[in-house]
Amino acid sequence: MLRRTFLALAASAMAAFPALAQDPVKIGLITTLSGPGGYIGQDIRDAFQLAIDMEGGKLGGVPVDVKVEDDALKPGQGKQIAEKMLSNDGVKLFTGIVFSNVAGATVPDIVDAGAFYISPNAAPSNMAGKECNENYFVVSWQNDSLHESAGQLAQNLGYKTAFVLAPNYQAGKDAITGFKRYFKGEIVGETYTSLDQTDFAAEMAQIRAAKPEVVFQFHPGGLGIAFLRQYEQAGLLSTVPMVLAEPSMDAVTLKAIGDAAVGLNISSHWNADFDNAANKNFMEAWMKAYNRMPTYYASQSYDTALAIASALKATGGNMDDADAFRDAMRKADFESVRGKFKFGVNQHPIQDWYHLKVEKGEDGKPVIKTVGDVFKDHGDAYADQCKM
Amino acid sequence: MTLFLEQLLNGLQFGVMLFLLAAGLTLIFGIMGVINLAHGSIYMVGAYAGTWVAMQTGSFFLGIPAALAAAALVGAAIEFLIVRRLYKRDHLDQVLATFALILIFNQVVTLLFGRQPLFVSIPPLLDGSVQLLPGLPYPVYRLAIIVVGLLIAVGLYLLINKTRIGMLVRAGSTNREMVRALGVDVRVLYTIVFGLGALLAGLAGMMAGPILAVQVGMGEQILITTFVVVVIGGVGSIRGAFVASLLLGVVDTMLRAYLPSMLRHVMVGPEADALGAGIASMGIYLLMALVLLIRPKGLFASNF
Amino acid sequence: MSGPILSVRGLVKRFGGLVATDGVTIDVRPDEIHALIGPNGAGKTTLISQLVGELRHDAGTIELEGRDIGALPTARRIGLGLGRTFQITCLLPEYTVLDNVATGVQVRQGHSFRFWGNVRGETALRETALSFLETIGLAGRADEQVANLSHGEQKQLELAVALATEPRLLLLDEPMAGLGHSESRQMVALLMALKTKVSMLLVEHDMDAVFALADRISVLVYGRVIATGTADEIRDNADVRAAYLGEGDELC
Amino acid sequence: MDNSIKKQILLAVVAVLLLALPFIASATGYPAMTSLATRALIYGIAAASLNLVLGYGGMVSFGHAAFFGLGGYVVGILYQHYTQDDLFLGLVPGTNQLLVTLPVTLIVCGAAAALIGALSLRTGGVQFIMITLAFAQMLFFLFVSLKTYGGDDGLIIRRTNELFGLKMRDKQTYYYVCLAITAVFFFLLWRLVNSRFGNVLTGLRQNARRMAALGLPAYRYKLVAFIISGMGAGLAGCLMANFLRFASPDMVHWTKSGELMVMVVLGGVGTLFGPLIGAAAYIVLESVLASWTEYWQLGLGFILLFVVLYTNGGIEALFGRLLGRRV
Repeated sequence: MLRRTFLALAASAMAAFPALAQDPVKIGLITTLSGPGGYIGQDIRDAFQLAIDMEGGKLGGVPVDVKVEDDALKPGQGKQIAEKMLSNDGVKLFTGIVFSNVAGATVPDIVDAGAFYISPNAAPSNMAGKECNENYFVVSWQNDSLHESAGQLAQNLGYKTAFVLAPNYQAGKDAITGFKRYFKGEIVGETYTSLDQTDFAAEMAQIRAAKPEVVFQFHPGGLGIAFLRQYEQAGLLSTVPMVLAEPSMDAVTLKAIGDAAVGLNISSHWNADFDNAANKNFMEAWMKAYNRMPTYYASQSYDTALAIASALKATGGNMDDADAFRDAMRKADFESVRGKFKFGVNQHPIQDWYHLKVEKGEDGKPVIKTVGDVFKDHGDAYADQCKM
Repeated sequence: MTLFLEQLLNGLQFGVMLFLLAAGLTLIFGIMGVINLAHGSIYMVGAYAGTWVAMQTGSFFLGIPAALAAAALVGAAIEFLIVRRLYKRDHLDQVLATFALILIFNQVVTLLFGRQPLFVSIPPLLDGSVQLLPGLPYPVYRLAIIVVGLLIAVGLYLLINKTRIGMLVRAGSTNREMVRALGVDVRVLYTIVFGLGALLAGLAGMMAGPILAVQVGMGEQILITTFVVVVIGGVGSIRGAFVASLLLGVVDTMLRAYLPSMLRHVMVGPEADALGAGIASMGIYLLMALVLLIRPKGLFASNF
Repeated sequence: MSGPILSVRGLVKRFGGLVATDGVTIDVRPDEIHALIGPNGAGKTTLISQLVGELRHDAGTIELEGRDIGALPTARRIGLGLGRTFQITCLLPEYTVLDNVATGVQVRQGHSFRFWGNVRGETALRETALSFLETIGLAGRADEQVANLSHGEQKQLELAVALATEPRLLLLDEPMAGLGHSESRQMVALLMALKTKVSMLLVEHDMDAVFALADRISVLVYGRVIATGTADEIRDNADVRAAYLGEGDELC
Repeated sequence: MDNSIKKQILLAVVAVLLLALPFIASATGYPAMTSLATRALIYGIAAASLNLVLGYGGMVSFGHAAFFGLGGYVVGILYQHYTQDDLFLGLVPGTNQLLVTLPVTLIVCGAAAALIGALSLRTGGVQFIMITLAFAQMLFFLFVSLKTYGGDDGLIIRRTNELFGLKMRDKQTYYYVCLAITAVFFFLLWRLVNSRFGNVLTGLRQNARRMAALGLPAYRYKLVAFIISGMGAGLAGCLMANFLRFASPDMVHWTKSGELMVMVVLGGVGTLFGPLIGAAAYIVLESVLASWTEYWQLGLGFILLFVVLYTNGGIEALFGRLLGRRV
C-alpha cells in the first residue's frame, strides 16, 4: 500500500515537472552520416544546429532538444531509430532524412503515429501524390522538380538534341522522365549507368559518337564527381555543353572537380549568392561557424529549421495540439533563404527555379553564379493526386 | 570502328586497374589462404594518403610515394596485427575479421579526413588527349594507366619467375609445406607478399584519384569486382588474375556500351536501355557463374 | 568356384609424365585375403584411391562382382559393396565412437532424408552400431569422443566404421601402421576372424602380418605388379627379392 | 544429465522473459524494446537458417541476403498487386493475407535456393563463397532495375499482412506473432539438426571424405540443406517486410549477407540458439552504439574483431558450460 502511494507520488511529481520550467521540444533528426553520402547528412545536421544556435538554443522562442542519429543509409535502421524516438523518448517532430528509400520506410511510421515529419531533402513521388499525409511537409522540393527544371533550362537555352544519362535506379529513371517532360528537343542517346560504376569511359565514347548539342546527366555524390572529371578528361567539356540538376553539382562536388566545372549550367532553387536578407544572414553565420561552403542541402535544412521555428512560435511550443501546429506550418510564415516560398495543397513547396552557371571567381577558383530564371512558382505534377 | 577501338582501350584501362588490385588479392589468397575483404580499404588508404599529400604539396608525383608507403605500411600492419592470427582459421573467421576492418577503416578515414571527398588534378604532364588514330583521341592519363599497369604486369612476371622470392611464392601457392621444408621463415615471406599486395592496391588507389572520387566507401565498390576477377582467374594465379582482369574490363565495358543498343532492335527504347543496363551490371557476375560452372576452380587454377 | 569378387584389369593412371599405375591386374576371390605389398612409392595408395573412385583411372577396368564400377562416383561404389579403411585415420572428430559407427549404419540403410526423429534416440540403430563395436572390441569406449582415443583404438574404430557399411570387399590401407606390437597382433586376430564374412584387399608393410593373413600376395613395384602368388611363392621369387633389396625396415 | 536439466531451466526462463518482454518494455518506459526484440527474433530466424548450411553443413554462403530479400519482395509484390487489383505477370492475383504470402514465400525461396544451390554446390571453398555472392548480387541488380516494383527506392507496404483478424499493426501483437513463428521455427530446426538428416549434414562438415567412404552421396544432402536454409531466410524476409512494411534492394545487398554471417559468428557457429543470441546482440549493439555516437561503426568493428579473434565460438561458447558438448 505504502509502495503504491509512493509510486503515485513519484508519477505526479514527474508529471508536474514540465510545468515548472518549459520542457524543451524534442526533435528527432535521423540522417545519413556514414558512407559516401555522409557529407550530405553532415550539412543537414550542421545547418539545423546553426539555426538553433543562432537563436541561443531555441527555435521560435521555444527551447528545443535535437537528437541526432545515423541511419547508415539503411531503411530498416531509420525505421528502428524513429520507432525508438517515438515510443521511448516521446518525440513528435522529425526531420533530417537524406535518401528516398530511407524516407519511404520511415516516414509512414512517423505520420501514422501522429507525429510530424518535415523533410529537408528526400521527397519521393508517391508520397507527394496518392500517399500524401497531413503530417508530412516537404521544405526542399519534390524529386521530379529538380530534373523538370533542368529540362526547361535546356529548352530555354535553345538546344535541339540532348544525350541523357543517369544511374539505373528509381531516382535515375525519374530524373530522365522529369527532364524529358520539359525538354522538347530530340533525345539522341539515353544511357543508364550502374550504381556501382566508377569508370564512365564507355559512356564518354558514346556521347562523342552521338554528337549531341547538350548533355544532361544525373549522378549524385561521388558518381557525379567521377563523371564530371572524366567528362573533362575526355575533352568533351570544351565541345559539348552540359545541363545539370543541382544534386549533380553541389558545393562539395564543385570543390572536388575544380576548374573542370567551369561553364556548366545548373538548375537550382537556391544558390549561395542569393541577394536576400535571410540568405545573407545564413551565409554569414554558416561561414563563421563552419568555414566551408554550404551545400544546397544545408540551405534546405536551415529553411526546415526556420519553418519549424515559425510553427513553434505560433503554438508556443505545444506539440500536443497537432492541428494547431499543422495550421501554423501550412502558413510557411518564415523568411526562406531562397526568397519566395509557400506550400502547395500536398504540402510540398511552390517555388522559383533558377539558372546557375559555374564561372571563374575573382580568386581564380570556380564559383556558382546565378544568371537567370527557369520557372516561376513551380509546384509538382503529383499535387492533383493528393486528397487531403 | 574507331569507337570500337576506343571502347576496347577503355576496357583495357579498366582491366589493368582491376589487375593491380587483383594481383595482390590472389597472391594473399593463394599463398596464405586468407580471404582479405580489407584489400579495398588499403586501396582507399592509398588514395587518401596520396591525394592528401598531393593536395598539400601541389605535386601529384609526390603523392605517389606517399600512397605507396602508406598502403604498404598499413598492409604490413594489418598482416602483423590481425591476419597473422587468421591463417589457421576457416574462411568464415577471415571474412568476418576483415569485414570488421572495413568498418574500422571507413570510420577512421572519416575521422581523419572528414566526409567531403578529396580531390587531386591530373598532373599537367599527363593532361589532355592525344590522337591515336585519326578520329580517335584518347586521354593521356588513361594511356599512362594502361602503360603503368602493363609494366607492373611484366615486372610481376619477372619477379615471380626469375627471382628467389618469386620461386618461394610459386612454391607457396602450390605447396605450403614445401616452403617450410626449404627452411624459409614463412612468416617473413607472408609479410612481404601482403605488403607487396598492399603496395599495388595503394598504387591503384593513387592512380584512380584524379579519375574517380576519393571518398569513403570507394574500396567496397571495387572490392567485389576484384574478387570476381580473382575467382574467375583461379585463386592464386597471377596469370589468371591478369587474363581475368582484362577479360572482365573488356566484357564490362562492351556490355555497357553495346548491349542497350542491341536490345533496342528488339524492344522499345527506354525499356531496352534500362534492361540493358541491368543486365550489364549483372554481366560480370553472370560471367563468373558461367566460368565456375564449367571450370569450378577458375580459368588458371593451381592444383591445390 | 564362383568368379572373383573384385577384378582389376590393365589399370593405368598417369600424373603428367609420371605413370603411377602401370597396367595393374589383380583379382580378389571370395573369402580371400589378398595382400598387396611393395616398397614406398610403389603406388599402393594411388591404386586404392582409384578403386574407391577418389581418383579417376586413365585406362583399364574395375569390376565388382562382375559389374563395371569404373565410372561410378565413390558413394555409389560403396553402396555396391566396396568398403575401405584409411591409412591415416579419417573419422568424424566431433562425434563419439558410437556416433561414428551409427552414422555408417544409417548411411548403409539408405537415404537419410528423415527430418523428424532424433537419430540418437533410435535404439535399433544404436544397437546395430554397438554390435559392430563389440566385434572389434571397442564397446567399452562407445561414448568416448573420437579425439580421446589412442591411435590403436582409432585404427580399430576405422575398421568398425568400414564394417558398418556392410562391405563384401574391404580395402584395408595399412591397418597395422603405427600400431604397437600387441595391438598389431590383436588386429591380425581380428582380421583373421572377419575373413569368413568379407573378402579383403590388404595393403600392408608389416610382413609378419601379411604372411600370417594373406591367402595370396601381389607385389607392386613402380606401379606394376611384378608377382602374384601364395606366401611361399612370393618369398622365393627372385624379382621380389631384388625389388626389396636394400629397402631395409621402413616405416610408413 | 545435469546439463540437460540446466538447459531446460534456462530455456524456460528465457521463454518466460520473451513472453513478458512487451510488458517489461512498457513498464520500464522503453516501449521500443518490443520492436527491437521483434527485429532480433526475425534476424534470429534468418541467421539460424544461414547457420544450418554454414555451421552445421560447413557451406559458407555469402549470398543469403538473396533469400531474405526475395522473401521481402514476395510480400511487397503481392501487396502491390493486391492494392492495384491486377495480376502479377498477368497470372497471379495479389494478396494481403499472411496465410497466403508466407507459403508463397517459402515456395519461391525454396525454388530459388534449389536453383542457386544446384549450381553453386558444384564448387566448394572460396569459389562457393564467391558464387553465392554473385547470385545475390545479380538479384540485387535485378531488383534495383525493376521500376515497377519501386526499383532502388523500394516497395512500400502500406499495411501489414492480415492474419486471423489480428491487429497486426499493433507492435505487441506483431511481436507475439513473430515470437510464435520463431518458436515453431526453432522447434522444427531442433528436430532437424538432431535427425538422421542433421546427422549426415554435420558429418559432411566434419569430414566430407569419410562420409563419401560411408557411401553417402553428399551433393543431394547439401542441396536439400541449402533449400531449407533458403526457405528459412525467406521466411525471415517475409516477416521483416511485414514488420518494416517495406521491401527494398537494401535487403539483398551483400552487406546484409555479411551482417547475417556476423550474427551467426557473434552467437556461435553450429549451435542451435547461437544465431538467435547473436542476432539479438548485434541488433542491440547497433542500436545502443548508434544512439551513443555517430561513429558507431568504429565500435562495432572493434567488437566484431575482438569476437572473431579472441572468443573462439562466440557468445554461445561463453554459456558453453551450461550447454555442454561443443568442442
